[in-house]
Amino acid sequence: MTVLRRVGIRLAWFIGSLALASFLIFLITNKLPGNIAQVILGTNASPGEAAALEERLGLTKPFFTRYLDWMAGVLRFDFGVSYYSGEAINPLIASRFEVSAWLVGLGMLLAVVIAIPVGSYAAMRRRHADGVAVSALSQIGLAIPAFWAGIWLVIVFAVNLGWLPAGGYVSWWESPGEWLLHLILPVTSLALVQSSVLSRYVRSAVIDVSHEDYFRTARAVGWSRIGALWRHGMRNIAISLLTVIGLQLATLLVGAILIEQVFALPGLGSALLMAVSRRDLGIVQAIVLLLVWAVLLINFLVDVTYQLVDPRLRRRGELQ
Amino acid sequence: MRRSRSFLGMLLAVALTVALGACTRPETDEPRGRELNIGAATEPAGLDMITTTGAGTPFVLLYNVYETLVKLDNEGNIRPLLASEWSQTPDRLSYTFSLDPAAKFASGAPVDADAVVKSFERARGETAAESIRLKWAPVDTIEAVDQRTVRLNLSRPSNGLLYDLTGPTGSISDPTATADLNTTPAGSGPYKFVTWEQGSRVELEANAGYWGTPARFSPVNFRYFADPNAMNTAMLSGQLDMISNLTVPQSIGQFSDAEKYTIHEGTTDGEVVLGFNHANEALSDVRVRQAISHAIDRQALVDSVWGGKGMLIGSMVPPTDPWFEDLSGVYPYDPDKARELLAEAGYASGLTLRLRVPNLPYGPTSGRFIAAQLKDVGITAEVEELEWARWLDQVYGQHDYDMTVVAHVEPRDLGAFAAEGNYWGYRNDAFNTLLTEADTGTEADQTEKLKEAARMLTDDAAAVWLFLLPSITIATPAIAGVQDNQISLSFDLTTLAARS
Amino acid sequence: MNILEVTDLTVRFGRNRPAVDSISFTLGAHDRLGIIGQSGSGKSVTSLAIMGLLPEHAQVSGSIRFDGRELVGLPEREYRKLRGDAVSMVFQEPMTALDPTMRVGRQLGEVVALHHGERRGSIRDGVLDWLGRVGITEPARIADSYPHELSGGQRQRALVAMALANEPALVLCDEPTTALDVLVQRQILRLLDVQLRDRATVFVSHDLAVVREVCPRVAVMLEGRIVEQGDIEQIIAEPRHPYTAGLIASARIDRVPRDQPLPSVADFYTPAEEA
Amino acid sequence: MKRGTLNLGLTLIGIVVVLAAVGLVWTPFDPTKITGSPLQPPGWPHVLGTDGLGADVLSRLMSGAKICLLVGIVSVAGAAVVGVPIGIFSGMTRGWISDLPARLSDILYGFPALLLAILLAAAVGGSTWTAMIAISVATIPAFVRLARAATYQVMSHGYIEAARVSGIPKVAIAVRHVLPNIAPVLGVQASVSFGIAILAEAGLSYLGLGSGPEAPTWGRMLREAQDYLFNAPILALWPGLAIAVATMGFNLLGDGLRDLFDPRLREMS
Repeated sequence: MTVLRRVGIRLAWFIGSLALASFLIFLITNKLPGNIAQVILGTNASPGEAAALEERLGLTKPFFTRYLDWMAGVLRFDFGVSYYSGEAINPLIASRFEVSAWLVGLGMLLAVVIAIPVGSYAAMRRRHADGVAVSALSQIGLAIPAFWAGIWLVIVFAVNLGWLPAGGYVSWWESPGEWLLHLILPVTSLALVQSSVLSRYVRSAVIDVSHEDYFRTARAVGWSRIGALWRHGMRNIAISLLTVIGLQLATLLVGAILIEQVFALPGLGSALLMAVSRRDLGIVQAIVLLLVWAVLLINFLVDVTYQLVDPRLRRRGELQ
Repeated sequence: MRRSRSFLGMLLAVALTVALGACTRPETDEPRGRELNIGAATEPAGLDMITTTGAGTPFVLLYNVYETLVKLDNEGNIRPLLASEWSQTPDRLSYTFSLDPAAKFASGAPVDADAVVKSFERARGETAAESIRLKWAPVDTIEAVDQRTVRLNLSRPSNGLLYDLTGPTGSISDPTATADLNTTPAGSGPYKFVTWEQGSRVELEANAGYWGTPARFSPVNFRYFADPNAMNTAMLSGQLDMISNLTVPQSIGQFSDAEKYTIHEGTTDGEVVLGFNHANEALSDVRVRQAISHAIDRQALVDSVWGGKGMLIGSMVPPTDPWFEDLSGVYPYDPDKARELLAEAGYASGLTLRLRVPNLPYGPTSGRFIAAQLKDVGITAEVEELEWARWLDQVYGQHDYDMTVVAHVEPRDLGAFAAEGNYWGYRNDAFNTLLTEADTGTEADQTEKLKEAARMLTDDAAAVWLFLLPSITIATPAIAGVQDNQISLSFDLTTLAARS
Repeated sequence: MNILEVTDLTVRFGRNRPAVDSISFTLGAHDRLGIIGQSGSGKSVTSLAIMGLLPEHAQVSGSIRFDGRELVGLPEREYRKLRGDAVSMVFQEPMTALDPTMRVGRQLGEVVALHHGERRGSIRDGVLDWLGRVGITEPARIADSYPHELSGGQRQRALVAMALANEPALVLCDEPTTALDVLVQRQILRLLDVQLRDRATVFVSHDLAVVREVCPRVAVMLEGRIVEQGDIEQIIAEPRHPYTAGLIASARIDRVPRDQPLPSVADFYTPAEEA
Repeated sequence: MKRGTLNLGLTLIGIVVVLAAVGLVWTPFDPTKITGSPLQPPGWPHVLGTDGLGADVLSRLMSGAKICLLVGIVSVAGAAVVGVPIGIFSGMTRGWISDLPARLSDILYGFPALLLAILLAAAVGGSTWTAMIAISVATIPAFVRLARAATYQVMSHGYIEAARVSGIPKVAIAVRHVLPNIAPVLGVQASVSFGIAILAEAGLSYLGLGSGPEAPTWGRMLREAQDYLFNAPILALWPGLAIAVATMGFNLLGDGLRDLFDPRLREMS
């Protein structure tokens, strides 16, 4: 009963947040100075021409009418058409999302695959030189801008060695081999930094877990350190690690924009940057809304999971 | 839970769209020719040549997908295309074009007088962009004399009209096309439009039934790069066959290996202008403007900002226009003279001006350079970098600036200084009169009057013409026929050939 | 023959005063030894040293012989085989000593599977059997529960079952009842008393009364040293060390007159540093 | 060992602070002026060489150090000044009003610094201030959450209960009891956020959303160096190195502080 009620309240907050976020997004994007008509017309424009174009694009209707129109479309999963090119926004975002999803998904996967063993190692060997060295490496990884690393990767592997393409994207459906080749460098540069972030997280989580009583119990019944960590430690780290990964994923969809820029990848982040620079508000709103909602959704799911799944955490949650 | 489920539904829909979109991509099994990948910076804003303005659209489509009656070659000469010949009446009030009998659209429909009239009427009709409609102002009636002959009757003589017909203004579209031209272009050129992935690329393929010399490449991809350095690395790693125009000339050294790259340098129509806001009190004084002109070492600026690749110009005319005159020496670099002029104008103790530049490749660095040099003569330039849309809004639209740097890439844009409400706030009646006389007079008159007008701008120091953007095309040695100059709005694929 | 012989065992962390300072004791195959002392006296470190679970930076010297085998310096690989099988341990924190994300039955079964993979088929039965033996009334339900669904007493019973599942020869109990309320404490002590009958046990506690219930012999630890050891009744009757006397006095509130302050260890013994 | 992390962090920060402090009063050359021929390699008098326009790299690096510190200080201080009181308030109250700030900061959390900066730069233009504000706003949720959780922890202590019962006003409790107790955690967060802010500024400047040409921040220098990657890759080295040193300094400081306050932090986080 109380759990249900708490979830209910959380759900109400969630829906409220979605609505508030959508309104904020629409408000902010509509207050941006500059307009699409001017951008389309460029240094060729006359004021009359710009006004006529605005009229044609429906930009002269009242603010609230436009907001409601927009939300009505959004709830039917229809983001309308690009002011700039007249193309439907949905397929555009879908194709951009595909690129970002691969980039961020594979980058995160690689980062996790690197981070779990590396972080665990750094934790287990934290009093030894090699463990400290691993920690130091992750410190360096954290301090280097990912795009900077990307630039150097391009210089070395694409330009000097010529092993891999410097940028661009080829769809999996077109050529799986090319798809992979094009993603190696960007995924690597993303994973380099993400794995540093995650491995430090894993390290501290493993240290925490190894101080837990159940960890000692596991050791006392005959598990090796690695065995106990794998069998009992990771299970306990998993939820919080998943939370971190989930939230990172959502923010990275835009955060990867620097990588997209370096590697000329047509992802969501660069679509957003491009749309903002053209004041193509339909696309800006659609992308920002999806991203913000995604973060809210993940937040919500994490909270609810904590409430439902792990009563130990719920008690902690009650405290908060 | 309802709301969140609809959200999940949306995510699912996104995933499905991705999957379906990819699966249903048309598979073309036709034998393809040699593929050509071209790196470009400016993406189209739409695909309809008549309703869209901006340089991206004709760059890809003009002469490649759409053709015109007459075309502009890379030396600035007007040549026949769909019209095999044309003539003008002595009173210069009527043009008659004879269409090439072989000409036909990609759909197979003939390019006849009817199609031309329909295209032209559309270009000066309601739906056309104003800048295009205005170009048709001198034309009174358009008539199909017979199936192969079109006549334009003018209300006043116009020297600019024939030239304008070489651009989007004169593009001929297929009247039998039913799809929206903004998404599905239909022309008579050697290439057909295939797809446009926004923010990424436009793909063309050979028009198998082309009426003239067949296309030598297929498919042709125009790939767009927001970051010029990303374009360079793509070229260096072999993903591109050409860079249509190198916008970071400092990096030209990367392509110095003649075994792997050929470099083609020429001129464009892009005058990089240090614009003054004439509404500013200090800048309304010609002595201040002249002082600034003297204070900037333009050769040094080109050397450090543009890799020494731009040509110095003295007015709003590129060397490929018939009325070009070298005025680049009128204001030599002379800081002492500049200080003198400033003192005369009453600004001996200093002057602070805002220099608001757009975030285009030349903007911020030339801003820094100019600010550094103006500091020497006692002018404090507060440099501010504006995102392009903001620049258009605030500087171009609201005239909220003191000085700015921008490249005017439109061809034959001397008239920009005569336009009503131009963003410089420049107004000079004598100059305006010269322009009108030039358009209505004879061809010789035109050259004379425009020379005079250009000179007038220079003497008035209406702006500082920093340099002319060079055309730097990088290609692999396998590509022949690359043009040095880039002076039409088109990236003309028809001159290119594969060297075997 | 003694199953456990600890001789001159010293444990040091860094350059600090030794946490355990050359202690010695022995334990017969069915003996029970209580180790009593306040926190920080080194009693828990002693039991962890026997289990080989001290942190990596601990320096151990002296000798621990278990069943004739030297444990100090034993390779981890060998040690691991002993833990949970021949030697096991019951910890003091029943609330946290079980993995919260794994069902109790599985955690218990794991202990058997870990050392006796050959019994794989019969593990579930063994688990239910053990849960029943430690006094859990609905073994099947408890086996399928998560630790947080159990009461403190049930959890401690499950931990006892885990410690005993492989019939170890030596069981170390580290304050097994401290965190429980008095009533449950009593039940668990009775359970341990029964279940540990045929094994050697080291029973670590700060509570003299608790130790007295299960152990005939006691060693008193103070600042890492054993200050006296012997028969528990004899020591209670005639403590030789003032600290022991203090422990005894503070445990007998019933003998204190109503208007007198409660006795504490400090009344009998003052640590050297503070003197 | 623990002190080692702290000391290394402080040393790295020290280098940046010294660069910035000296840069305030003296740089080898005027960083905004062209004082040599372009793209000179490191040597004399231009110790780290000159950039593409011919300005002195060391002078620009020094001048960038102070902006880098300014960005860090302003954005972290701004986030803390807004976020900490909200977090403490939320931690000290019960009921839905206590949830409100947390939910609002959840919404804010949905707008990462980059997203905010893109929108903000479009709204008011890219500048050092835009970057600072965007980073600052994006950092607020971290402070709200942390301050809230830490306040809960502190509120459960007996002496706070006592203070509340004896009628001491809430604000006084917050200032006298809660704030000093949660200060260490906030210090660690501030240090970590500082590092993030420096990195974020570099990223924003690289995209052209941060500092303009008037401010030679390290991110800006990195962006300008892009054009010369092949002629003079060393130009991309100096600012990249400076960013790494500063970020690492603050990260290590954060870690060192965390280790120092370890027992208290463990129960709070």
